Amino acid sequence: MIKKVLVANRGEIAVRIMRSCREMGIPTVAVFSDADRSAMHVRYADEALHIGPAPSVESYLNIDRIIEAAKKSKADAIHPGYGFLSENADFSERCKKEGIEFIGPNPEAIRQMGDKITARKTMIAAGVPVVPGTVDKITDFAEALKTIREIGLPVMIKASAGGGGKGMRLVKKEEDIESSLRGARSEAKSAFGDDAVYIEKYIESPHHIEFQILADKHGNAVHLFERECSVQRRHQKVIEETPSPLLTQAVRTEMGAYAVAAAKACNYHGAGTIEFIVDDSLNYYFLEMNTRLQVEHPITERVVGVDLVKEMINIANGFELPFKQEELRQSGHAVECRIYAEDPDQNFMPSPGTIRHISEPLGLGVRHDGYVYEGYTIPIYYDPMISKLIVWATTREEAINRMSRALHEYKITGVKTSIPFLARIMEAEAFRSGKYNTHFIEDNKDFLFAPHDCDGICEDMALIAAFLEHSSKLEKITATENSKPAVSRWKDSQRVAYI
Amino acid sequence: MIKKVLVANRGEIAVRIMRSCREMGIPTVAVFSDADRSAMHVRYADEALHIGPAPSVESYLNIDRIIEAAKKSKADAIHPGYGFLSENADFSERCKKEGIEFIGPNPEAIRQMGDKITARKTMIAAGVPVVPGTVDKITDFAEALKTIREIGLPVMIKASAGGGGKGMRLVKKEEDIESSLRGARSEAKSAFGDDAVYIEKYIESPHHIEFQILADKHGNAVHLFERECSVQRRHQKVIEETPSPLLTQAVRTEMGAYAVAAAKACNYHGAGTIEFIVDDSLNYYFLEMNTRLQVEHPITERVVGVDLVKEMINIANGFELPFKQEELRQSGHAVECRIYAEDPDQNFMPSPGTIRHISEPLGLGVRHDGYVYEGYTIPIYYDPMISKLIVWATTREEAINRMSRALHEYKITGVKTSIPFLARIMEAEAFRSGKYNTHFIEDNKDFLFAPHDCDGICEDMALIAAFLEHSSKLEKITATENSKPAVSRWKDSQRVAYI
Amino acid sequence: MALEINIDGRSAQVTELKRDGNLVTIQVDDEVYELDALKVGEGIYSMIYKGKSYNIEMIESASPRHYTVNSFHNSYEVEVIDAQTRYRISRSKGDSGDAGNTIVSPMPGKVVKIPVKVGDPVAIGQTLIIVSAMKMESEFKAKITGFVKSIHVAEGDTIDANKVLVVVEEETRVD
Amino acid sequence: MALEINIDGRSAQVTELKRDGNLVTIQVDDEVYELDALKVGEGIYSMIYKGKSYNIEMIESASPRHYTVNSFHNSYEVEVIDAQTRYRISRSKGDSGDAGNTIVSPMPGKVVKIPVKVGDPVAIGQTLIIVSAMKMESEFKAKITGFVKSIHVAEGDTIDANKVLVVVEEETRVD
Repeated sequence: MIKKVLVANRGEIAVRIMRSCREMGIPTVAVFSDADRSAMHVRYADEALHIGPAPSVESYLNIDRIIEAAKKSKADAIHPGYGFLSENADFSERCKKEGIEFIGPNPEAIRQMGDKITARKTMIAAGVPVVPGTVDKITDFAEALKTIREIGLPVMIKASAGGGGKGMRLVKKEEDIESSLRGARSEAKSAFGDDAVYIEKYIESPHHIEFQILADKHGNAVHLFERECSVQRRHQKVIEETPSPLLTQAVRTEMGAYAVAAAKACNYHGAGTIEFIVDDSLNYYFLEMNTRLQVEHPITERVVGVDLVKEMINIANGFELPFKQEELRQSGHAVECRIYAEDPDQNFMPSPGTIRHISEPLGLGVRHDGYVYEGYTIPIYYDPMISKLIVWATTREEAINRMSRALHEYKITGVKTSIPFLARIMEAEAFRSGKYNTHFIEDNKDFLFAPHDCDGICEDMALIAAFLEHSSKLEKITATENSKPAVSRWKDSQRVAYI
Repeated sequence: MIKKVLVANRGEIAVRIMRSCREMGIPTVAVFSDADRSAMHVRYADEALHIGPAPSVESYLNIDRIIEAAKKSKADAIHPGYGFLSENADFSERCKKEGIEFIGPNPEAIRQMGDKITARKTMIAAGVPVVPGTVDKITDFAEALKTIREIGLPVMIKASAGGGGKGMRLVKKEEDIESSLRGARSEAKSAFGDDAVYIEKYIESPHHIEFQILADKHGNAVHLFERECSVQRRHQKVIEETPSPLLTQAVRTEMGAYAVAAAKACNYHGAGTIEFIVDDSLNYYFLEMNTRLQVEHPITERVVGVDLVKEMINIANGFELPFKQEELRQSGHAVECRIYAEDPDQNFMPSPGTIRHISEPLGLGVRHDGYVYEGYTIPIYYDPMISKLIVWATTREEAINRMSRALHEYKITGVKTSIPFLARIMEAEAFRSGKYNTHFIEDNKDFLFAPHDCDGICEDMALIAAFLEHSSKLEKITATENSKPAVSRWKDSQRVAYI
Repeated sequence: MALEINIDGRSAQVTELKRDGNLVTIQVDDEVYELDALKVGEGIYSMIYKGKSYNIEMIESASPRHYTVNSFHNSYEVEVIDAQTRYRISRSKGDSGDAGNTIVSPMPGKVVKIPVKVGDPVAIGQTLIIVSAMKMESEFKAKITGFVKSIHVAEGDTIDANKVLVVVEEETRVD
Repeated sequence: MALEINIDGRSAQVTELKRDGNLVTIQVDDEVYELDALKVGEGIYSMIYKGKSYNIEMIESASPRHYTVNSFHNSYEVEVIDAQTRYRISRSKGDSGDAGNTIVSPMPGKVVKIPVKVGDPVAIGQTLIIVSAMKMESEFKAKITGFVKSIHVAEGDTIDANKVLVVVEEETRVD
């Protein structure tokens, strides 16, 4: 039985894991870098050990230092969270060798699913649909033609040796196949000296939908339904929801069964996520497996009523899963917004800094997973995510309205955040109707980045607040100046005159 | 259809009501006294109107000022929250007369249930069990004997004219009936000149269990199951939970049916609560009806999955209830702790003051309904409740562990709070086992008020923190002194020498 | 620096032996603590001692020498005993003086009972006045040992908030 | 008091006409506002104007004359134009000067592109340098109008956090 857990992570996920440990009565050990002495996970844990300088490679990614900390604190298990060492097979292996329980899958499963080609082959062998395409390069024209016809249009032809868009062709129409193939090959030849190409199905309006799975060490595996993660910027998820507004019950059941098959195919245990790419016609293809806890796991917890971290710990302890597939249900609707310290108006540039004031969103149906506090300085070395705001309601519409409400009352000063941008998404017709794919932010940028209309009154209120803040600052300075010795006054006047 | 809601309240309940209004897209109007300009409900509302001086009678209890504010802001409905005017039949009547929708029951229902004797008679007529006893005074010895035997032991004999314990006898044994009755009557005679007595069933280990009901304007009524409210101090609830660890499913169903009957008996509409007193043998008796939203309503919301404020607004709008009794289920377990600004070690003396720092409890299964923020000064004029902490989990044990965890991470400086006391209750065996009644705090005071044992280290850490805080304060003062003109230094030294 | 500090009746000598940023060595009576003590917010300290993480919350009382300190689930009343300190702090706060010896009504109410009279010696924790407010009776106790200097209300009086009720004069101490 | 304030390109004259605690009368260009404006926390203002409640959050920028102001769901870049102010504030902050004209790397990264050279005139909002960090490229833009005074890194350089990258010299203004 696990008696003490070292959490090899920081930020909100470290605190979130410690919360479940505390509820289970398991003491926790925090590790921290030079930049994190004042971080919440250090304050939250029962024990805390310094492991190195601020850069991750010298601290949170340093396997030796973390193993050392586990031994020093007599922690008999390590939870890696997400990011950092969570999908590092060597770390999982090292833990095993040191007799420390790694709360996650075994190293073989991490390796098998970590390598894209191996993962793809494993899934094909397990009968899980993958994005149709050639795995090996094609040099023969006739073979290429045959492959394209097998896959079906649209396809993307890519130079095997290529990169940078050279030798790449998107083919949408039957009549363009031959000319595109010729063009791609000759372009590839002249650019890379190699006319070999490979061909992949082109998914036009891709949805990113993933399935949560849990598997124990006794061969039992279940899925906990899907998460719709199509609201993305720069391939980074911004908003997730469950159930997906796209899936039908029939497709959900099919995909869930494949997700379980995928987990079983790699002899998986722990919590994991099978990511699918789904087109508008509900064709779905395995994309990759994340062999760890996902950032967006709370929406699944809320709708299914399961604490995933507790289940991970129970699995690591060798317990059998406490439920069967048929006992799990989705109840209501959950939405998560990721709150970043960033400036949406400046291309989402990270905005680290010191938190001066927070008003947390509270009340019915709101879960907030954060780690910052007033006076805390967000370090520049790590992820700019401040917190995750999760809401639940009986219907999707109510959940969106509740998220709008929660975002409205969530106020942070000191750093810029994505809160106003997220609030805007909640008002976007494409999001509200559930008709969106991964192009959502790009397709709706005119609406999302337009200022709110409030008849100029908001602007004038902003001016008045700035006036009051600035004039009170001036008064303070004047007061300080007046208390200074008179001798420097004359010099001041001189300088004012010449500025 | 209600277009704008004035919330005739303050504090957490005003904000909680505004949250649901915001989710429904209904603008809200706050009213505030002199003491509440900086209060959260003023900041949260779309509109805010000043209604008078700090004392409640001149502001939140002033019907004229509130009606005037509703007219000025063109609010077409008023939600009274709890406390203040929420159970004031005149206010409900006045709203009706002014053409403003009162989001609560009609004045007749408030009056009928507000008067204890009328309420008791209504319940008896409706077949709802009430605490057995005589309503009219008994002067005849034989009649008294007969009544006692009808009610059954134990009973309490009370002097009809009495008070202060004079002429009062608790009778537990058959053989004591006659002597007790004689003793009570003669004591009453000598003390008040009147030997009339009345007799009530004595409930030895009372549990306070209440049922939430919702009734629409079309005669439909349902109950949303019970809340166990037996953890009380000075007859004020401290912790509530649902489901009650005491009730069986059969008794729950019976009591629920009586609660619905009680609501129908007074032609009720809106949200209301039927309070029962329950003994260890699961005998239950109607105690009173609260014709308003209850402080502890969130635990019902969480376990049943209903937003009670939204339902109240829908009922006020004339909608039919959206669910039937058989569609409602209790899912999992919820616990609420009331967080007060008070000092449990000094007999729960209120501790108003300025909030300097808050760490809100966050994460899975936690709902927090509060209204204070950093820099906010809790006024001395109103209730000392800061917030309500509500947790949900799949089982009662997990819910208690989660509450412990949430209380552990809830930190407020600036005012004293009941947080450490509540944390202690979560560790008490009687609470954890679910075997408690309204005597719980008194019965467990040795455990609840004992200091935690941590081998003296907590005390030394407290000393070190006090040392650091105080010495840094001294350094600041010294720095300020050193910057002062030298002329006053000599005088300082003189005064120091003579202290 | 060294301070004498009272905690729930125990008097302890606290001495700083070494400080390097948030790494401090502090002696409490006979015990020497080498620890990492960081102020992370208003009245919030994070301490790491022998690898264990402690969170301490301080609530400054009316008097600048008195604190309520929450350490783990325990709450301590702490008083710094230091004439120099007392003098300096009270001077820097102007004429308001040390409020620890003044009982002020935190809210409007009614005086139920005053079990002391002017001139009475009182000990820390002794009840000075009982006030009924918000449907409850509150006992106000002496925060210092000394003598009742003045009583400003009578039993049965209805009082406003922030009214001075009883003033205790501290025993004079010469260092 | 009166201040000239720029907000997202618009230049407004803001004048305080009357103040009684949190009840203020302020003129913004031709519009006169009688409102109840209360500072409720660090950078948080609660305004009540014609019965409506507005919440404003201010984020002070690196420069003491620049603020980011969130009003409703809009976010405004606000700059106070006032030579006297600028002088006083920069003096009261010692030698650190007005940081608005200095581009500092907020995190470690790699310089992708520098589309300006020393001496170039630049306008507010013009891109000065592009840095790649945390798997993303960030464009740093001029916060003031002026000239590129100095460039401290080259394209392709790996940079530490808090490194000065580009300095812009403000156009001199004589009042």
